[in-house]
Formats: sequence, C-alpha cells, structure tokens
Amino acid sequence: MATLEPQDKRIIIARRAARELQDGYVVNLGIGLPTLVANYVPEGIKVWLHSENGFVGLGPAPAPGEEDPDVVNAGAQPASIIPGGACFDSCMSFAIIRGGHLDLTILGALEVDEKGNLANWMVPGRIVPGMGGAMDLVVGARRVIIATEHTLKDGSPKIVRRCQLPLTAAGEVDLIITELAVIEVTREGLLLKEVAPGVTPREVQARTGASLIIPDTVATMEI
Amino acid sequence: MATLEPQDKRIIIARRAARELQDGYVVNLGIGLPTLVANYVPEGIKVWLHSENGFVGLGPAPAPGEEDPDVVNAGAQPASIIPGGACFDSCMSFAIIRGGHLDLTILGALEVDEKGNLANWMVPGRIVPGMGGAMDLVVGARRVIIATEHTLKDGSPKIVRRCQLPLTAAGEVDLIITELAVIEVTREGLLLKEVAPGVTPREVQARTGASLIIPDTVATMEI
Amino acid sequence: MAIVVTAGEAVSRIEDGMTVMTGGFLGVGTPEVLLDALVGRGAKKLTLISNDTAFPGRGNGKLVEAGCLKKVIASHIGTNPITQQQMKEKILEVVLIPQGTLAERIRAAGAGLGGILTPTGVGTEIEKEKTVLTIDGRRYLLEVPLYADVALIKAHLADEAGNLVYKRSARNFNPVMAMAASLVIAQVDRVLPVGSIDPDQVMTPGIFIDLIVQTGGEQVGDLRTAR
Amino acid sequence: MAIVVTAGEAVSRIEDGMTVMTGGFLGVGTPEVLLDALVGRGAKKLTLISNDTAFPGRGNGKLVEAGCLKKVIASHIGTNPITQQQMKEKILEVVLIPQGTLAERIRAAGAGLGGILTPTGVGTEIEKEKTVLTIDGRRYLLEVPLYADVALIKAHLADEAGNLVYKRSARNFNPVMAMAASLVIAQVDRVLPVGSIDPDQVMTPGIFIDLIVQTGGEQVGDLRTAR
Repeated sequence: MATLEPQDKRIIIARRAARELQDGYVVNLGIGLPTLVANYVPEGIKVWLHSENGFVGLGPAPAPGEEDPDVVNAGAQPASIIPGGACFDSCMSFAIIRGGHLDLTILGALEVDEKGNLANWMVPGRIVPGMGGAMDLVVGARRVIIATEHTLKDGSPKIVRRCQLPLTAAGEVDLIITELAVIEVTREGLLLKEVAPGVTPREVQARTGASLIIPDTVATMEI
Repeated sequence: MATLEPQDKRIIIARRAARELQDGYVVNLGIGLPTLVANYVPEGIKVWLHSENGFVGLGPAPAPGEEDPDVVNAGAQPASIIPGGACFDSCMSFAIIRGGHLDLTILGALEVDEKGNLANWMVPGRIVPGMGGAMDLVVGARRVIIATEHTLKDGSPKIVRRCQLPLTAAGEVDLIITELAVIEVTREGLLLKEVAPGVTPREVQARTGASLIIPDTVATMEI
Repeated sequence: MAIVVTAGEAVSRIEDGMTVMTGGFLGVGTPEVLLDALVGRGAKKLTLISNDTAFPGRGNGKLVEAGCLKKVIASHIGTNPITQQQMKEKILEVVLIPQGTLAERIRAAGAGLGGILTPTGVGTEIEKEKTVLTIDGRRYLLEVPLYADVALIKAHLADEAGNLVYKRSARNFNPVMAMAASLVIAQVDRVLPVGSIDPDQVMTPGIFIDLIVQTGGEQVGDLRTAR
Repeated sequence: MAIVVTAGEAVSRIEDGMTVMTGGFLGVGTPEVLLDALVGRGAKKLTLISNDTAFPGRGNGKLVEAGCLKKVIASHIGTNPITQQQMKEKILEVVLIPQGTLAERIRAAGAGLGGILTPTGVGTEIEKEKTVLTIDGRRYLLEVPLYADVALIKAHLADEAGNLVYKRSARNFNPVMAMAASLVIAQVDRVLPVGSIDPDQVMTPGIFIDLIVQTGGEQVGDLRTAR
C-alpha cells in the first residue's frame, strides 16, 4: 500500500464523496475536507448547496475584489449565490436542516463508530469550539456521509467500535468515505463496500478500530 | 333608563372602547362590533391594526372598484394596507399574537364571567363555527377587552358568575365594555368602573348575572 | 428544480384517501385551479388540512360540495353552511384547532420538531386528551406535528427553480404548508426564468417545491432589478 | 413607530447585568456600531445570547475583549481564542447550544411558546438535565424559550415605522431576535420614509422595533417601485 500525501488523500476522499451526489440534491457540506466536494461534482449533476448561515445556492468563492461582505459561507469566507438561490433567516435555515429537507450532508469526523455514532465537536480537556450546526445537520439530513482520513496522523483509527469522545449524534451516520475505503453503516455493523485501488480489505481492516463485515467481493473505489 | 336601538348601543360601545387605545398600540379587533372601534380612534392617536390573516397596518375598506382580491381583512372583506404596513405568513401572524406583541385585542362575547373567563366560539348542540384565531388572541394579547352588548336580546345576562358555554380562554379578560357600563375584572371580582349617562349602578347590577363590586363613586362613561 | 406541469398532471399524483393541505384564508391565496382539477379528477376520501372551508363554490368549499372529503382539520368552518351540514349528517368528520396552533403544528412538521408547547387552549375543551406541561409556572398544551401527503399552495410568482413570491394577505398558510408535505404543488400566476427573483425576495425557497402549475395571470417585470 | 436615535442614546438603555442578544453569524450581520457604543459605555456583567463570539476585534469579539460579559450562550466559540481563554480562566461562563436549537429557543420566546421538542442532541451530552419526551416512537429534547432584555440587531434598510429589510447572509439571527427581547434596537444602513418599503418586502415588521440607529451607508432607491 503506497503512502499518500495528506493533500492527495483529501482529493481522493472528496472525489469519491462527490460521486454520491444526485441531480437536484440539496446538500450541506461541512467545513474543511467536505467543502472540497463542491470542486468534484460530476458532470450533468446539479446540486443545491445549503449554507447554514442562511441561504441555498452557495456558489464558488468570488474573484478577488468582487467579495460582498454580506455573502459568506458558514465558515465566514467570501462566497457567492448562484442564480435560483434564496436567502432566509437562521430559523428557516435550521428548519430546512432538521425537517429532513436536506438530501445529504457530508461532514468530517473525529471518531465514527459501528453504530453510526459520530463525534466531531469537542475533545474534553482540550478547547471546546462548540457544535455550531453540526448536531442539527447529523440528526436532520436524510443521509449522512462522513468524509474523513482513515486514521489520525499517528495511524490510530478514527473508525472505532465505540466513540470515546462526546457524541455529535447517535446512530445517524450512513456511509463513511476515506482514502482507503467506502464503508456502509448497517444494522449488522460496518460493511466494507469498496477499497481504494491497490488496497486490500485486510489492509483496511488493519487500520480500522472496529470489525468490518467483508463480503466475498469488494468493489474498487472509482476515483 | 332609556331604551337604545341596537345600532346606537353598538356605537356607544365602540366609541368607549376606542378610548382605551393609546398612541403606537398594536391592536387586533375582532369581527363584528369590535371592528367598529376603528371608526372612533381618538384624534392624535395612531394605532397599528393587526389582521390575523397576515399583516399589520390594516386600513379602511377601499372605494368600490379599488378592491385588491389579495388584500382582505380577517373576515375576508376587501381592505387596505396603510403606509408602513407589513405582510407576513400565518406563523408570524400568530407569533405576534401569542408572543405578547399585541398591546390589546378587543373581542365580542357570548358570555364573560367574574373570573375573566370568556366564551365566544361555540354553542353546543347548535352549529360550531370554530374558534379561528380567537383562542390565540385572548391568550396572547397583553390586554383583552370585551366589547359587547350588556345582555342578550331577551334581556338575559352575558356577564355571568360562571360561563356555561365552552370557554375560549380561562381568566384572560381584563375589561368589559357594554352600552351600560365599564367593568374591570379584578382578583376580587367584577369592579364597576363607569356607568353610562343616566344609568345607575343598581340598574347595571340588575342586568348582570354576577355580583358587581360597586365603589362609593362610579364615574360616568365618556362617549 | 421544480417541474412545470398542467393542473391535471399535478393532481394525478394525488390518490384517494391521502391527506392534503391547501393554502388560503377564506379563499384568499387558495390554489383554485388545483382544487378545480382535483374535483374534476373525482378525488375521494381525502383528509383536508386547511385554515377553513371558505364559502360554497369557492376555495375548499368546492372540495366539500363535490364530496371529495372524509375529514377536515381546520380552525373555522363557520363561513360554509355545506361543511356544517355534512358534519351534522356525519358524512364529514371535522376537527377544529385554534388557528395559531394549526400554523405551529404544520410548522413543527416542516421544521422537524416533535411538537410545540402553546398556552392557547389551556383551560378549555381543547385541553382534553392533550398532555399539559408546566414551564416556569405556566401551563402549556403539547401539540404535535401535522404532516400531509400533498400540499397545494398558491403563490404569485415562481422562478424555474421553484422559488416563490406571494402577494399581500394571499400569503397566509402557503409558506408553512410548503414545508410540511411529501409532495408540494404550487399554483402560480407566472413562472419566470431562474435568477429572475432576487434571493432576498424569495419567500419560499425552491427546494421545497416539486411541481408548478402556471395559470397565466398578470405580466410582471424582471425582479432582478427590483432593488 | 420606531424612534431614530444615536448609538449612544440607544445603548444608554442597556444596564449592567442585563441579558443581551446580538444578531450576526461570525461577525456578518452584526450591529458593530451598537457594540462599539456598548463597549464605549463600559458595560459590565452582561449575559450575551448570540450564535458565536466572532473573531478578536470583530462583532461580539469586542464585547469579550472589553470584559463586558459574564456569560455567553452561543453555538460556537471556536473562532475566538480570547473567549476560550476567558472560559478557561473562569472569567466567562460559556453555555453551548446547537445552532438550530438556539434559533428555535429564541423563536419560542418571541412566538409565545412554552418550548419546543427537538431531536437534536438526543443521545449526546446535550441530553443531560433535559426532559426527554417520546412522540410517535421518536425521542425529543424539550427545549425552553430564551428571552433577552435587549436585542441588538442589524438590518440594511428601515422605514420610519421600523420595518426592516436584510441583505443576503447578513439576515441570520436578526429577525428572530427582534421578536424575543423587551427592548429591540436596530442598527441600519439607512432609514427611509414610511411607506418606502413594499409591505411584501418587509422582513421584520416595524411593530417589533423600538429604536433605530442609522449609520449612513449606501444610498438606496424608493422600494415602493420595486415590483
């Protein structure tokens, strides 16, 4: 198994996650790696990106000098609104999230476990940034995909049997996409659906902190 | 005590009720008699009339031929919106009502009692029209004034010891204005505040189904 | 992206026995063309969620008269004697809900809330069979979400992305119902190209709208120039 | 009818120890001029209800740095290391609330609801010390209203009746906060004569607004001609 640079890993994950998008989907992309997914939307697919600070129709960053201080994404970075976009207040924004009107959210993780539990908002004893909109997103979106590097930098697993960190939400994660594999959260446990080119199921299992259900044939990730 | 024509009674009640308005008040007037109050707003007083079907700034009926089918009052009659008015949806309309943002509502009554209970939405065994927005209005407005004829046509009292009809709301009425008297609902009971010109407290009591607290001096209604 | 269809195509998606929300307040802001099509299709045994049943021959009154309904959930039926007659004859079940509670229950469904606590109805018949909770010494009724299979709403303008703009008191229950149904069909006076409505002027985001039925209506300018 | 005042006059109504809501999301849509005036007045021991504490030197960050706050109720403080430092040193109490729950709790206060049931936070630390209710087999947390003594909000335009229009993502928490405080002060770029804003374009009705502070800002046309 070749060693990938962090930036390569992120691109692989974002590209594979983008393949989960369907035409017409309303999607919220978390800050960080998930934001990259917007760069790899497959051709012929149009999605409506929801920005929880108050609009749908999030577009690309404006050219330098073209920024509108009132148009920012949920990370307060300059953004744009595509034609057909719509602005609203925070109550409506979270009604959209909580009410099941997002087809999909793609978020990062500190830990994710075999029950579909997610931890991505705090590390006790260290600084607590706050959950922002993450708890609502994970509970509210129809489908929750975790897009994350497979392990921490020291190689310790982020995909575990039980999350040790405080949860963002319980039992809401549907799919996990890493640079090594695509893993589905099922009632029976974590089902290995795809492995990256050149990676064996056994290698994925070795880097995972929970038992994977490994079918006889596992597809290769298209990236 | 002179006998008044129904129309005269209604005008007396509406005029006296209008004296409860204060400058800048946000007010919802019920359908029927309370609607007449808008015709007697004292000079120098500007109020914002709230129409529960979705706007503040209810204005007078438009001239014939000037009607806009999309601008009606809560009784579906052609209406107008004064400059400075604002439209909104039903959730906002009732957030305004329930959230204590109405300074005053003036409503009619089938029965009102010494505990401030009000019944004005149904008569069992007869037709049930539905409560519409009345239950929200009585609970939500900061001040609830009942503007009603003192008795039914047969002379039986509408102001009673205990409402017999199903309640619209419990203990929310603050003041009762009739063609005979102004009566305040207090913890101790119904306090006679004013009597109509030429009417004695004793006459008011005789036409009232609950005991009135009658102070030594009772003011005369200015109408 | 909402799809523009005919009224007939739109209502063909509505099956007998479904729960249908309709926007409007006493027939103002009601999608009359969709209701006509629904009557024309001979719909049966619908449960209607709406503020009222308007008047005979108008708005929801059409559904009542045509015998499309088995149940009405509304705040008021006093303006329609046919509704009252059908209720008396037990052809029609009528459930009355305070108007603000009706709005909030629909909103709860659309906003993913499990319910709301309202002071409205405390100490009245409405309280019966409801859970009462005391918060900070005040009593509230627990009111649960109201969902529908289909919402039929009326707006003035749409763009091709389904963004909607309402006019005056014709807004009423339309925006909240657009959030609370599995299938949302909007009757609009006119459909404009995507991007014609300034994002700040959108009253219902297009992501809520599945089908649009355009009825013609008045000509309007390009709203991009509106501010 | 809202009254137009200076920022200094406006914030003179805010007493030490009060609970203050401020609109804005990471400093966008924040009433900076009102915050500057509040810092200038030397306000102390305020409880802040806001989405976040923005960044050092910007938005609510100014209140943090100036030591105006004893408590922060927010969804996120991760962008402001000074907030985190004060929290660590126990100078500042920080209560974290999921963003959607924060919005709904403020709305509940403004809309006269005793609370709302949300699925957000079920099975997490947020659940601790909360009442959990099961509706239709799903668990929800009971979340109660959040009121403030004062709301400081930011809009683009006002008319002299206090009607407000916001721009783009600068809307965020401003409209809901305008409904949930005893005193509501709006900082606006420009005040127009009454009637200049089409009633359909009003985003916050003027009845919610007590005081307006105009900061100048860009010129705008007459919105009556907007449609």
